[in-house]
Amino acid sequence: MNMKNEAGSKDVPAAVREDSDIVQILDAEGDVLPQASVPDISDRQLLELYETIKLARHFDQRAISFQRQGRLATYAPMTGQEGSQVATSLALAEQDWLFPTYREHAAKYAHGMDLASLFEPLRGHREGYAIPEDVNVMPEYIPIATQVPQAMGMAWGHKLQGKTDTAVLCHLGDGATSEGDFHEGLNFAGVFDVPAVFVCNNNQWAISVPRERQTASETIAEKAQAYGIDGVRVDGLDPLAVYKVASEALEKARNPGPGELRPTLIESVQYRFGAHTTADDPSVYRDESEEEVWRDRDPVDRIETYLYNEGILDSDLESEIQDRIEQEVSEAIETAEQTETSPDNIVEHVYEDVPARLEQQRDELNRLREKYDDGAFSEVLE
Amino acid sequence: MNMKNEAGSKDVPAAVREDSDIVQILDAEGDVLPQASVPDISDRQLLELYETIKLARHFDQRAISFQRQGRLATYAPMTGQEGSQVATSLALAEQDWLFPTYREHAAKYAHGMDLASLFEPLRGHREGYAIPEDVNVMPEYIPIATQVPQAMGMAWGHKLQGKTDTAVLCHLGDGATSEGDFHEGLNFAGVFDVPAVFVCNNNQWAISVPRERQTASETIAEKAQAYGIDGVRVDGLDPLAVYKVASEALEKARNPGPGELRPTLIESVQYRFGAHTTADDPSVYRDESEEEVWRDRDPVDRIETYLYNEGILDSDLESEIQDRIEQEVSEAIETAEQTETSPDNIVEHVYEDVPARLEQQRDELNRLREKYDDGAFSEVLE
Amino acid sequence: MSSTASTQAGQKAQSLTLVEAIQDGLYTEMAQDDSVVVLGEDVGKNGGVFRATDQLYEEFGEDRVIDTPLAEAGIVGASIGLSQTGMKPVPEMQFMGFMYPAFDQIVSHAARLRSRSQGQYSVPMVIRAPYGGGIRAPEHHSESKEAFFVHEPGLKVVSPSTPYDAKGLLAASIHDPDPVIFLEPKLIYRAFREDVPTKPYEVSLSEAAVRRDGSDISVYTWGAMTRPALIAAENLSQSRGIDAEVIDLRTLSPLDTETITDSFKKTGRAAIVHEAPKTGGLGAEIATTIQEEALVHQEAPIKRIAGFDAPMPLHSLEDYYLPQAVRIQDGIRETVEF
Amino acid sequence: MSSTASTQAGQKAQSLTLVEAIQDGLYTEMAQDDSVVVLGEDVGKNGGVFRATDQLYEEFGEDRVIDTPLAEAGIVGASIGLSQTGMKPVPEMQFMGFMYPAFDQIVSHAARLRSRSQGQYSVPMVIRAPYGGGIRAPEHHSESKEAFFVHEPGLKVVSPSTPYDAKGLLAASIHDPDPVIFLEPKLIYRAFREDVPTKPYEVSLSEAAVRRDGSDISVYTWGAMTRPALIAAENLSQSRGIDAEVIDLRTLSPLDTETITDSFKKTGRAAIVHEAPKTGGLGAEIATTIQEEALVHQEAPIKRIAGFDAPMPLHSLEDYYLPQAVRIQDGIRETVEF
Ligand SMILES: Cc1ncc(C[n+]2csc(CCOP(=O)(O)OP(=O)(O)O)c2C)c(N)n1
Ligand SMILES: Cc1ncc(C[n+]2csc(CCOP(=O)(O)OP(=O)(O)O)c2C)c(N)n1
Ligand SMILES: [Mg+2]
Ligand SMILES: [Mg+2]
Repeated sequence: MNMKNEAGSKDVPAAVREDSDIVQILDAEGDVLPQASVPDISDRQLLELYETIKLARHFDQRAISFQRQGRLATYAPMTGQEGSQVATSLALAEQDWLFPTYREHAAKYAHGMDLASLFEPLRGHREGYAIPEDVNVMPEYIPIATQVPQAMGMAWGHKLQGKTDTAVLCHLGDGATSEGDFHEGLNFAGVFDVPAVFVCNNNQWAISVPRERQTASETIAEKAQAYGIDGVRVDGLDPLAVYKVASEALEKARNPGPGELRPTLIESVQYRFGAHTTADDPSVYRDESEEEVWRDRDPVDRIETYLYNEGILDSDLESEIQDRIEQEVSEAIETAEQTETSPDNIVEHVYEDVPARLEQQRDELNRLREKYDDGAFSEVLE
Repeated sequence: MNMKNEAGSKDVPAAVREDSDIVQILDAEGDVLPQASVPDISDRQLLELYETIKLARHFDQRAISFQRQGRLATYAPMTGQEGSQVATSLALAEQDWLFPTYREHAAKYAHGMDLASLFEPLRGHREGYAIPEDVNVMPEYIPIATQVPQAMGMAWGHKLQGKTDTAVLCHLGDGATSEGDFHEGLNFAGVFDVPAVFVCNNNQWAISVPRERQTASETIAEKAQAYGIDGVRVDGLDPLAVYKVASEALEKARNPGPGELRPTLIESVQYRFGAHTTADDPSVYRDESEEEVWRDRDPVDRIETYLYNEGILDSDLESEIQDRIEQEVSEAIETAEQTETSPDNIVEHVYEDVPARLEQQRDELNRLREKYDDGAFSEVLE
Repeated sequence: MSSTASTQAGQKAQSLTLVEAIQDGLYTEMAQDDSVVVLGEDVGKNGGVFRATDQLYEEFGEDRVIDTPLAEAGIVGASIGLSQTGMKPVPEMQFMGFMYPAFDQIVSHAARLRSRSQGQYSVPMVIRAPYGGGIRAPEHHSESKEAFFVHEPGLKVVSPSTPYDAKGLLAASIHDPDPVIFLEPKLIYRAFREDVPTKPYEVSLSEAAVRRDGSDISVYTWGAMTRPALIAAENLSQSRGIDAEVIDLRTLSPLDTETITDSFKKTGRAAIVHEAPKTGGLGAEIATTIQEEALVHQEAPIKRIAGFDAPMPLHSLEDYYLPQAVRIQDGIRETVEF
Repeated sequence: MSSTASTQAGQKAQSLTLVEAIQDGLYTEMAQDDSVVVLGEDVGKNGGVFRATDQLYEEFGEDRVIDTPLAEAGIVGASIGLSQTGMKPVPEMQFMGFMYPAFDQIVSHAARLRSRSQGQYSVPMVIRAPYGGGIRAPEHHSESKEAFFVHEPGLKVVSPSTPYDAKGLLAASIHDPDPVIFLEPKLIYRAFREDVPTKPYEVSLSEAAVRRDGSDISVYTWGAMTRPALIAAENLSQSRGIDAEVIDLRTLSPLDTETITDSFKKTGRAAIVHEAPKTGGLGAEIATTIQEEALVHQEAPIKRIAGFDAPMPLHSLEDYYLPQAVRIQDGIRETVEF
């Protein structure tokens, strides 16, 4: 049973073993596995994949440290999961849509969102969720699994309108598979055969709850059968394997071959290297040594080794990239720190037009802000 | 694909074919299939099974006709499904619990509820849901699938308290499998390995929605895999097969063998011979001829033939039984028609004690009832 | 069931029941705008359990009138997704009592996507649901919990009380850029007929309707309770010379507080009639708004004539649970004679 | 986190924060009564995301402090089932904003099984949930929708504002034979400490608490808003000689209308403070009840000082959304000076 391994025991993780039911291209070191077929990716694309994964790792470290300094609110780290996030997003066509959760920072960035906008909500401003017209990303979903039926619906809308060149990729966690919304969304996807790809980022934990307490099924991928859709497992720490699986699933979503179904549930087998969020302390509920077997398969190291092996990357280029991403992240946080929001914003965008009563409420607030001063509003909150 | 057949096309229903994945004992006529192993049931029990199924059929006919006369409100018929209902209930031990839906009249009766109480809610009185202490039946569930997590919870409570001699049997429809509550309940059942048996009465229709529009999975039984529990399909028009499958599942729930799991999802493949309810007109959405292939496998005829074949039943006994059940149903409706409820009842049993405000509301109602008269309350409703 | 508008093209108006007006309204909007789709349980081939979507499947086909699996969160969640692709979904919840599985999708998502995204995304969608009691229905089929939705910013809540309004409010709801909870009083689905224009028209979502002018007391109500309120007013006018103004709110969120308070300023007395449990019902919001805006005019306590703080009983007692003309009359008299 | 009651057996009282008092209350009840079980997401090994169930897993084991899959309807549904076997489940919803997936199980089932079965079955269960804003939390983490549950007959709704009350109200809720929605004001989870008896005790579910006596105006509030209301009252007493009576409702359903109206009869003026959106909030019910019962005493419009009719903004603006002492003071003055 794979379950035992995935559950976070110290055994070799399922993703490591030469398992026939899991797609892998790179071994733990980043060398191509015998018989693996490397997807057809240009050097330019490979470097983009690499740079974006590196950026994600750096972003994560900076965000955690900013949070510790009180410059950001609660942040959900992605270390260990960036490889899968970036690979799935780079597999998307520009017109494809992305449904992220609170953890898919890198997936959003890789599908076109700018870095500063990722920081804004963490600084208490909704501006970052006002995604530009030309970026096909939904604001992140915090209520677990609620995005699944919505992603299904969007894919369905495209199909009903004949726009089957557009696929929808929907992220969710292993914990999310227990929610009713997961079930209802995937069941609809099967019945209406919509161009959607559901990526379950099985990072073995839902906060403190291990995978085997989440469900008694052996794998998450096999849940696809209950919906009459395809299920596939992939080594989520192997960016090339994820890219391959996601590309194929997206292609099938848009142009299913004869007898093929559009929707796919991808179980991307990963591990949450860090805490659930900066408010969480994993040492309370899990053994830190469990992390080690997964750290040995770090997606950043593996893709880096692969690129060195292929002669696409050398140390000069590596440090050039490193400099560039550090600067990009620094600039983003600077930009985000300049965002300001007016209290008037509270009443805006609730409806297309501000209803009379809400206008009164804003006027009343502004009357008080004038009468007293803004400082008075944070005086005695606690 | 079985799907096509179950979906209500005119093809031979899945339950008919010599399908290795479906449990059958009797053929369409009621003769024992070659290689079928008849469960060990005494003649007395077989006659009880027969009589109860006959009673259910008769109950159904009377209820429909009472409803037409305006003596009952909307009624959900069970013709074609009584065999499975009665067989599952007779498989229960007395201490086992039953979670019925609005359609399991016969299942409730066969597990100890008296017939009159079945009519009471249909006459607008909740009394029938005040189930006596010694009858282990929950009031029927109308919101679809909501009983599933509750049945899981009850089974779990018994297990946590070491009462594993008590199993819980939970009915649900094919439509119910699409609801989030089905998923969450079964997933919990798998994770906590509880002594529960979930019986999906797949009668091919959820009001006007055919089985293949409900889900793209080939069978309902295979959904069990997503929860790491056992799934089994049975010919739901074969009372012996249902009895066998339900008994085995219940036994396994109470005393799982080594490596066995307690919970089971049984897909009891049936057909809704009649309308969804007396308010429904199936001719609007389905071809009546589809019914015929199923009518040929009528559970009443099959069990009757079997008993004749076995020499357990003869025509004298048959008409004695028929007389008895007609009288029993007549008496029940008479009793039910005598039930009266006082308007005071509205405020009772909302909480253990009637809150002050609710008492005031009752007093106000009674003041009005005295001042005007009861007739005034139904005058201008429409 | 009346024939659809298409077959009546020559006429200016048809005499329709409320549920027929809904059907006609859906038909009219779908004929005008390809992006409007209807989806839900039994809305397609079956034409809806109340026939509100009758003939639409035949007329517009299975890609626009869609029978879905039995899953309310799925239906609403999918509709939110559909609405992101330029479509205008009109999902049906078969009964209001079966909206609760979709509650999270409604309040956490449909209501908030606009503000979450600072106006970048929105959810133009109309969730239709029959609601209220009085039809001898089984348990859970008589819910009247409009107050839940009124308390969620970002939603509009509408309930028609006449066939004319039903079609016009439905049109306005479908054209509205924000999510609308459209509650249909099933007790009066077929209670009476009214002339309903065949041509498209809107009834504004921002105006309550004064159904009866009066000077002694303002009676606020909506949906199925509008009729007994009007009957009570008529009776009291004849028997006691009490002249009640009856206001049908029509749109329950946002409330037309202007019409509400204007009437009260004239009468100084009020009664509110609703089916929902009294405590925490919309009556409380109306009464509080009145005393906030017009206390100086108030001459008597505002009376709430409402359902009990108890679950709806089975049908043998529902006539006692629901506000009837007799209760309304008594409440009005008490308030006027205070 | 303080140590558990067991390790403090010698003492009569401990100085605890509100969240510690909850933990202590759960500990006390579980130690006394084997049938009490705690279940939910991260309540076991992790001790709850706010540490409200800290140490309970270690103390009572995995059969009584149960980490469940991530599924709120499953948790509440399972709890209803557990309660049928003589157990007293205390499920935790991780945040109030994540109760909505369980809404149907709560309102259609937990609230109604007693009346559906005419008293034959009941649901003794306490659903705990942290609620309210002010802690710089992400979206959906600051809900304050107590009004939803107050409008559902069959439920009790409780919200403590002090550590002492937290333990006592929790005990009373667990002993109560009916389902209780126990809302914990997370803003003040760790805001201050108070002596909390180590021994078991109850705070009645039927009595509001007068937190400050006064004669000029009655201020009604609950949960986290009790503190700014008291501060505002104190400030006004010192700066303007306005003497406000502050009433902490504690139990929101059923309401203690006696204490509410008695105070109002004395003061003739009232302000209600809550975090929830103003429209359809519990403030409306309180104001309406007052004018129903005590209109003759009313000298000014009852003022609602509440959240906006808008979703809770992200944290940079939450101080403007939530009623602060400054808003409360201003509202009280306006009402007193009316
Ligand atoms: C409906 C709902 N319930 C509970 C929560 C609180 N919560 C936030 S994240 C989380 C765990 C999610 O686990 P998983 O789906 O595996 O995603 P991961 O965080 O591991 O990426 C929980 C319980 C929530 N956000 N939404
Ligand atoms: C949550 C919910 N949604 C909708 C309904 C309305 N409804 C009543 S029965 C039914 C169909 C149920 O189909 P199925 O589960 O197959 O059971 P069957 O009636 O065939 O026995 C529907 C949609 C309901 N009762 N509850
Ligand atoms: Mg996870
Ligand atoms: Mg069915």
